[in-house]
Amino acid sequence: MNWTLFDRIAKLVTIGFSVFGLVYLLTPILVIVPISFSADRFFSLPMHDISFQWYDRLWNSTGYLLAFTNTVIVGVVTALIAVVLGTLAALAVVRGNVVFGRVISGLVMAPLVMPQIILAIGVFPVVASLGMLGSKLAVAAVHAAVATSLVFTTVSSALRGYSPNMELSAMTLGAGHIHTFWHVTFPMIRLGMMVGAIFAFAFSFDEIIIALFLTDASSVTLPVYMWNEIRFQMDPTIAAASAVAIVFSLSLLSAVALLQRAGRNQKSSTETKL
Amino acid sequence: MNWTLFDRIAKLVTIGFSVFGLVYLLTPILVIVPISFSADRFFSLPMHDISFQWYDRLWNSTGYLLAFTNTVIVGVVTALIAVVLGTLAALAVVRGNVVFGRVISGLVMAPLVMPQIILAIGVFPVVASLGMLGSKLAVAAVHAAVATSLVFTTVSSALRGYSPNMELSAMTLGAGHIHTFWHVTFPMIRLGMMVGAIFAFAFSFDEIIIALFLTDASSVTLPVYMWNEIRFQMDPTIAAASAVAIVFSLSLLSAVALLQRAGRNQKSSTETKL
Amino acid sequence: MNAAVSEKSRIVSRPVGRVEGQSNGQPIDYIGICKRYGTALALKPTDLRIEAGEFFSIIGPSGSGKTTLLGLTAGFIAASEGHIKIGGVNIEGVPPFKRNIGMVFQNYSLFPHKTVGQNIAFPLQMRGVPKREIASRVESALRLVRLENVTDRHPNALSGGQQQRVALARASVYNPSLMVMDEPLSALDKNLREEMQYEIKQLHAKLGCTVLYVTHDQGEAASMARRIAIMNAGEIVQIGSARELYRNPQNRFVAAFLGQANLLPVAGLEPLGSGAVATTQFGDRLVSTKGYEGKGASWLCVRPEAMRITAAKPDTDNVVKGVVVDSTFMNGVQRHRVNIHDRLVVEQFEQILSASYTPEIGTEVYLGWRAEDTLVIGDS
Amino acid sequence: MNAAVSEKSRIVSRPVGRVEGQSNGQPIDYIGICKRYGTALALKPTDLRIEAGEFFSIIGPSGSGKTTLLGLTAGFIAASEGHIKIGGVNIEGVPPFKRNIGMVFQNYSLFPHKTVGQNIAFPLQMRGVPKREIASRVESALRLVRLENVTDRHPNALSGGQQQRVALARASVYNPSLMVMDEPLSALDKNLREEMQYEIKQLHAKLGCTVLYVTHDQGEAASMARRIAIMNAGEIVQIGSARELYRNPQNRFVAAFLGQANLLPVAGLEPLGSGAVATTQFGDRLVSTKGYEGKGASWLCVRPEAMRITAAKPDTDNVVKGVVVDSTFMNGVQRHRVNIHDRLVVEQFEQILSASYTPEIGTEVYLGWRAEDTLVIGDS
Repeated sequence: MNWTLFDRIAKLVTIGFSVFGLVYLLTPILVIVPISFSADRFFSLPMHDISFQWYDRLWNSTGYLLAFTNTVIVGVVTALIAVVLGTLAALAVVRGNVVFGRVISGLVMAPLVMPQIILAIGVFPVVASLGMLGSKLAVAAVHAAVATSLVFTTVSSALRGYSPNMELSAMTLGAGHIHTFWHVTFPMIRLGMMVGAIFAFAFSFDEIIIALFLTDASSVTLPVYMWNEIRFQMDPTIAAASAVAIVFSLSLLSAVALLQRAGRNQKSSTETKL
Repeated sequence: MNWTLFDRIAKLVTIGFSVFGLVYLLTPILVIVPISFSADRFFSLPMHDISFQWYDRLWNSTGYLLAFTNTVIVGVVTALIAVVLGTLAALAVVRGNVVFGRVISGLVMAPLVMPQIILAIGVFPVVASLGMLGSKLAVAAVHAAVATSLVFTTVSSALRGYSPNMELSAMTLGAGHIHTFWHVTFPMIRLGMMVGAIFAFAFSFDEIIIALFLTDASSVTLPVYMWNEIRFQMDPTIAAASAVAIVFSLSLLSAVALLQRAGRNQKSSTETKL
Repeated sequence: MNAAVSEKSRIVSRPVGRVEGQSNGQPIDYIGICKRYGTALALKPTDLRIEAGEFFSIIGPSGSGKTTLLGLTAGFIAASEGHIKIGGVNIEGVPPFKRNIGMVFQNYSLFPHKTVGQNIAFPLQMRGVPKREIASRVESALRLVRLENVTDRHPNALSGGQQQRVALARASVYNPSLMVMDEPLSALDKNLREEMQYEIKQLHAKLGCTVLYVTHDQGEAASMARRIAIMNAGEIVQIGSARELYRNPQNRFVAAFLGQANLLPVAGLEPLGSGAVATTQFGDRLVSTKGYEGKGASWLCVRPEAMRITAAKPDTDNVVKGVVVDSTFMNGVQRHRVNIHDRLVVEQFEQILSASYTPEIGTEVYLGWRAEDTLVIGDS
Repeated sequence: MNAAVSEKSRIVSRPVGRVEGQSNGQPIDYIGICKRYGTALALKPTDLRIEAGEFFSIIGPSGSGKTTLLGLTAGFIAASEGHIKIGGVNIEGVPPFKRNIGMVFQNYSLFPHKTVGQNIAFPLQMRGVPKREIASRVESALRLVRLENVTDRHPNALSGGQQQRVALARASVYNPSLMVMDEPLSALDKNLREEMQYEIKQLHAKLGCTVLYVTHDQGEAASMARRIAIMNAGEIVQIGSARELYRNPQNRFVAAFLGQANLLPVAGLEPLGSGAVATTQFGDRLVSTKGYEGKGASWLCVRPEAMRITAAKPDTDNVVKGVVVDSTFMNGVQRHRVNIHDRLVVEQFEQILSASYTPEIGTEVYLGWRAEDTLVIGDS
C-alpha cells in the first residue's frame, strides 16, 4: 500500500522532521562548535581563524578537570547503585511472586516523575543534617534514586522478552538457583543491564539541579561548573567544554543504539526461526 | 514455584524497596509539608502550631501566581505542539513507508538525550538573535523539541499495539483516508496521545535550565521562580509552593496510571478472548 | 424448508435457501497479473477466472504468493503487470474503499471501541445509508450469522467464534459482489473451526456472492470450495476440485501437499496399452492404467488408503514386499508404516471396521494395490 | 538391525534396538495427589501408575489439569495433598534440579547464548561430569537425534525441527529415568510434526526411559503412546489405548473429544440379551450388542465410519432415514452430513475407494450400521 494516508503523512514528516530534528540537534552544535574553534575572544562571522586556544585553556583549567573527574565519579557510582537496585527490583517484580508488584513498580518509578527542584529542596535539609553536603556519595545516592527506575525499565523489558520456561528448563537439567541465575538469567538480561547503566550514567552526567544543591567547590560536577562559569562570563572555554560534553553524550547514545541493535538481532533471529 | 531464587529476591526486595521508595518519595513530602504548615518563621521540631499563613502568603503573592500561570501556559502550548508533531512522526514511522524510519526515530529522540544545559547554551544565542528572549512561545518551542519525543514514544507503542489490518479492514468496508483515521486510527491511539500530552506537560512543568536561560521577569516559570526565591531567602512560602507542586505532579502521575490501566484492561480483554 | 425452523431447536442446523434481494456474485478475471518487488517475483504472470457465485479457494504454503494475490484483489498493492476485472469491469487503480469487496481477516479486525452493532453499521454509514435502514439491516445481518442480543456488546466481550461471525456479518451487510476471506478460521480451535466452515458454506449459499477463500489448511479448502487453486513459489500449480486434485495430482508438490502420498522413485517407464509399466529404483515393476505425457516421469504416486496389507502374497496388479516398522491407531483408522527394500518407508491406512489384518511390528508383509490407483507424476 | 545402517541413506528410517548402557525407565506412582489454589481445585485427588519404560500420554483441553500434573511431576509446584513416587521413592520436597527428570518444553527453551554443544553439555556440567567425557556424550546424544555438524552453531541458526531435536538430546543426555514432554511439537508445522512424532517414538525405543507426554492433540497421543489418559475439569476421565478409548468411550466427553462421534439422545433403554434396545428421542428403536450398567444412559454413540449410506433401505441391525445436507471430499474420504428427523445432523465417512454411492445434497437416504458398532454411554 503505497498510497495510503499514512504514506502521505510519511513523506511530509520525513522532510519536516529531518529539518526539525537536525535544527534542534544541530543548533547547539552549529552554535557551540564554531565558537569553540574561534580565534577571537568574542565570536563573529565570518570566522577569521581557526584556533585550538580554548581547548588548550580547557585542558589546563584545573576547575574543568576537577568538575569532569567529579562528574565521572558520581556517574559511575550512580550507575553501580542503580544497576544493583534496579536489577533486583526487576527480578522481583517480573519473575518473583510479589504480592504488591504494581505498588513496587510505582515506588520505583516515582522519583522519575517527581520534579527535580522539589526532590532537591526536599533532600537538601536531610543531607545537610547528615553532614554530607558536598559529598559526592550523597549526590550519587540521590541520582541513583532516579536512575534506578531507568535500570528497572530496561531490565524488566529484557526479562519480559523471554519465557520463564528458560529458567525452569535449567532447573530440570540440574542447575540450582545460583547456576540458573548465572547460566540463564544473567546472560539474558546482561544487555538490559548495560543499557540501563549507560542511561543511569548519562542521567547523572547531565543532571544539574540536585547537584547544584548538594555539591560544593570540591565536589562540583561539570554541568554545575559550566552553569557557574556562564553566569559570570561568556568565555569560549565554555563552548569548548560543551563541545566535549556533546561528543561524550553522543558517544553514550551511540553505545546504547549499538547494544539495542545487537539485542534486536539476537531476538529477531529467535523469532523468525521458531 | 514458590521457592525459587526469584521469590527469595522478591521478598527481600519488597521490603527493601518499599522502604527505599517511600524514603525517597516521602522525604521531600515529610520535609516540605510540615514546614509549609509551621507557624514559625524558622522551622523547629516539635511543631508548636499549625498555620496556613504561608499558603495565604503564596495565594497573595503576585510573583508566584504569575509564575504558576506562565508555567501552565508554557506547559499547555508545549503539550499541544508535542502532541501534533509526535503523533505525526509516530504515524509516519510506524505505519508509513518511511525510507529512513530509523534515522527519523533517532532524530526525534535526540533532544531527549542531549544534556539540557548544552541545549540551553546552544539555543540561547539563536533565540536572542531572533529577539524572542523572554517570550513564552520560545520556551514552549524548545520544550516541545524534547517533549515531542515523549509523545512519539507513547503514540508509537499504541500504534504497534494493534494490527495494521484494522485500517485495511476499514478501507475495504468503504472508509476513505479521513474516515479511516477518524474511526479507527484515532480511537486506537487516543490514549497514547493523552498520556504523551501529560508527559509533555509534566516535563515542561518541571524543566528549569532552559527556562532559566530563556525567560525574563514577565515570563518566569514556577521552577525558575522557586529557584530564584530559594537563592535569596529560605522562606516557608517556598515550602507551600513546593507542596502545591508536589500535589500537582502526583495528580498528573495518577492520571497517567489510570489511563494506562484503562488501556491495559481494554487490551488484555482483547487478548484473552482471541 | 424455511429458515425459521432452524431457530427452534439448537440441535438442528441445515441449509437455508437463498434470501431474495441479496446480491448475486460477480465473476473475477485475473488477466496476466503479476507482482514484482525489485527483481523478486512475488506472483508470476497469472491468468485465472473465478465464476460468478463460485466458492473458490487458494491454498499453498506461506510465501507461495497467496497473500500477494489477495492484496492485489483487495487493492492493497498495485500490480506490476496485468489487471483484474470484477464483473467484467477493470478495477485497475480503484482504491480499496471503492471496490465494494467484503473482506474477512484472520484476526477478525473488529473495531474494539465500537459495539457489535456499530461495527456492522460502519460500512453502511460509509455508504450514506439512512439511519433507520441501517438498524434493520444490522439486525438482519446478525440474524444471518445466527447471533442475537449482542448488538450493544463490545467485540472483546465475545468468544472467538462469535467475533468471527460478527466479522462475517460486517463484511456481508453491504451486499458485496465478492467476499475475500484471508485464513478466517486459523485463530479458532479445531472443533469451532469445523462448525464455522459449515456456517460459512451456508452463508455463501444464502448470499450467493463470489467467495475467494485463502487458507493454508487443505482440509478447510477441501470441505468448502468448489474449486481449489494450489499455489507454490509465486504461481498456481494446479486447479481443480478437492477430489480431482487428490486423485490426479499433476506433480510431486501437489501430491505431497494434499494428504499423504507414497512416492516411489521411477527408474524407467514403458507404455502398456493406454497405461504404463514403471520400474522403480528398487527394481519393482509396477503397472499404472494411466500413461504419462509430460517430461521427467519421476515418481509413482500411491495413496496410503489404496494399499492393502496382507501376510500372503496378494493377487493384485501391483505388489511390494516390506517389513512393518510402525503401527498406530487413530480415530478409526489403522496406519502402518512399512519399510520396503530397506530403503523407503511407505504409509498404509485402513479403516479398522474393514481391516482384516493388523500385523505386529517387525512382520514381513505384502502391500498390494490396483493399477488404477497408481499414478505416474513428474517432479514439478 | 543396527543403528549405523540408518545413516547410509537419507530415505531409510527404521527402528533401532535399545542401546546398551542406557538407563531403563522407572515407574511413577501418583498417590492421592491433588492441587488446590485457594478453594479452586486445579487437580482433584488422583491415583495413577505409569509403568517403567512406558510411553504414557495425557490429553485434554486447556484448563483440564494437564499442566498442573506436569508441574507437580517436575517439581515446579508443591502438591496440596498426596505424593509422587519415582521408582518407588517418594520425591516430595525434592527440588526440580535434583529429580533427574528430562523435560522438553513447548518452545524448546534452548539457551540462545550457548551453542548447541554447550546446551547439551549443560546438564552434564551441572552433574560434574569430566570434560573429556562430556564431549563424547554430547556427540553421541547428537547422533542419537540424527543431527551432526551443528555442535558449534547457535540454536537460533537452526530450523524448528532441528531445535526440537537439540532439546531432546539435551533432555536425554544425562539418562533421566523419566522424560516429561510438554506439547513438544505444537510449534512445528504439520508435516514436520508427523516426522518428529516418529523420531520421538524411536528415541523412546532406544533409551527405554519412561515418557510422560502431555498434549492437546489427540492424533499425536494416539500415534505415540501405549496408554492415554484423558483429562477434563481437573480429573482423569478415562485411561486406555487409543483404540480402546475410541471404540469404548465411557462418556460423552471422551466420545466427542476423540475423533468424530454421532450422539443420538436416548429416551428409553431396555435390556436385550447381553445387549440393549434403545429408543431415541426421535422415536427410532436401535439395537446395541453392549449393555449399559452406569447411571444416566443418555446417548447412543455411533462413529461416522461405522455408518453406510444407501438409497434403498439396507438390511443392517440399525437403520435411520435422513436427508443429505452436505457432502465433501477430503484426502480420500467422502464425508456426508445427513439431517435425521429434521432435528439432528449426523456425520458419515467413507473412503472413496470403497464408496459405492455418493448422493447429491437434498437426497433422501438411509444410514445403516451394525449393533456391535452402537454404544450406550452416559453424560459424564
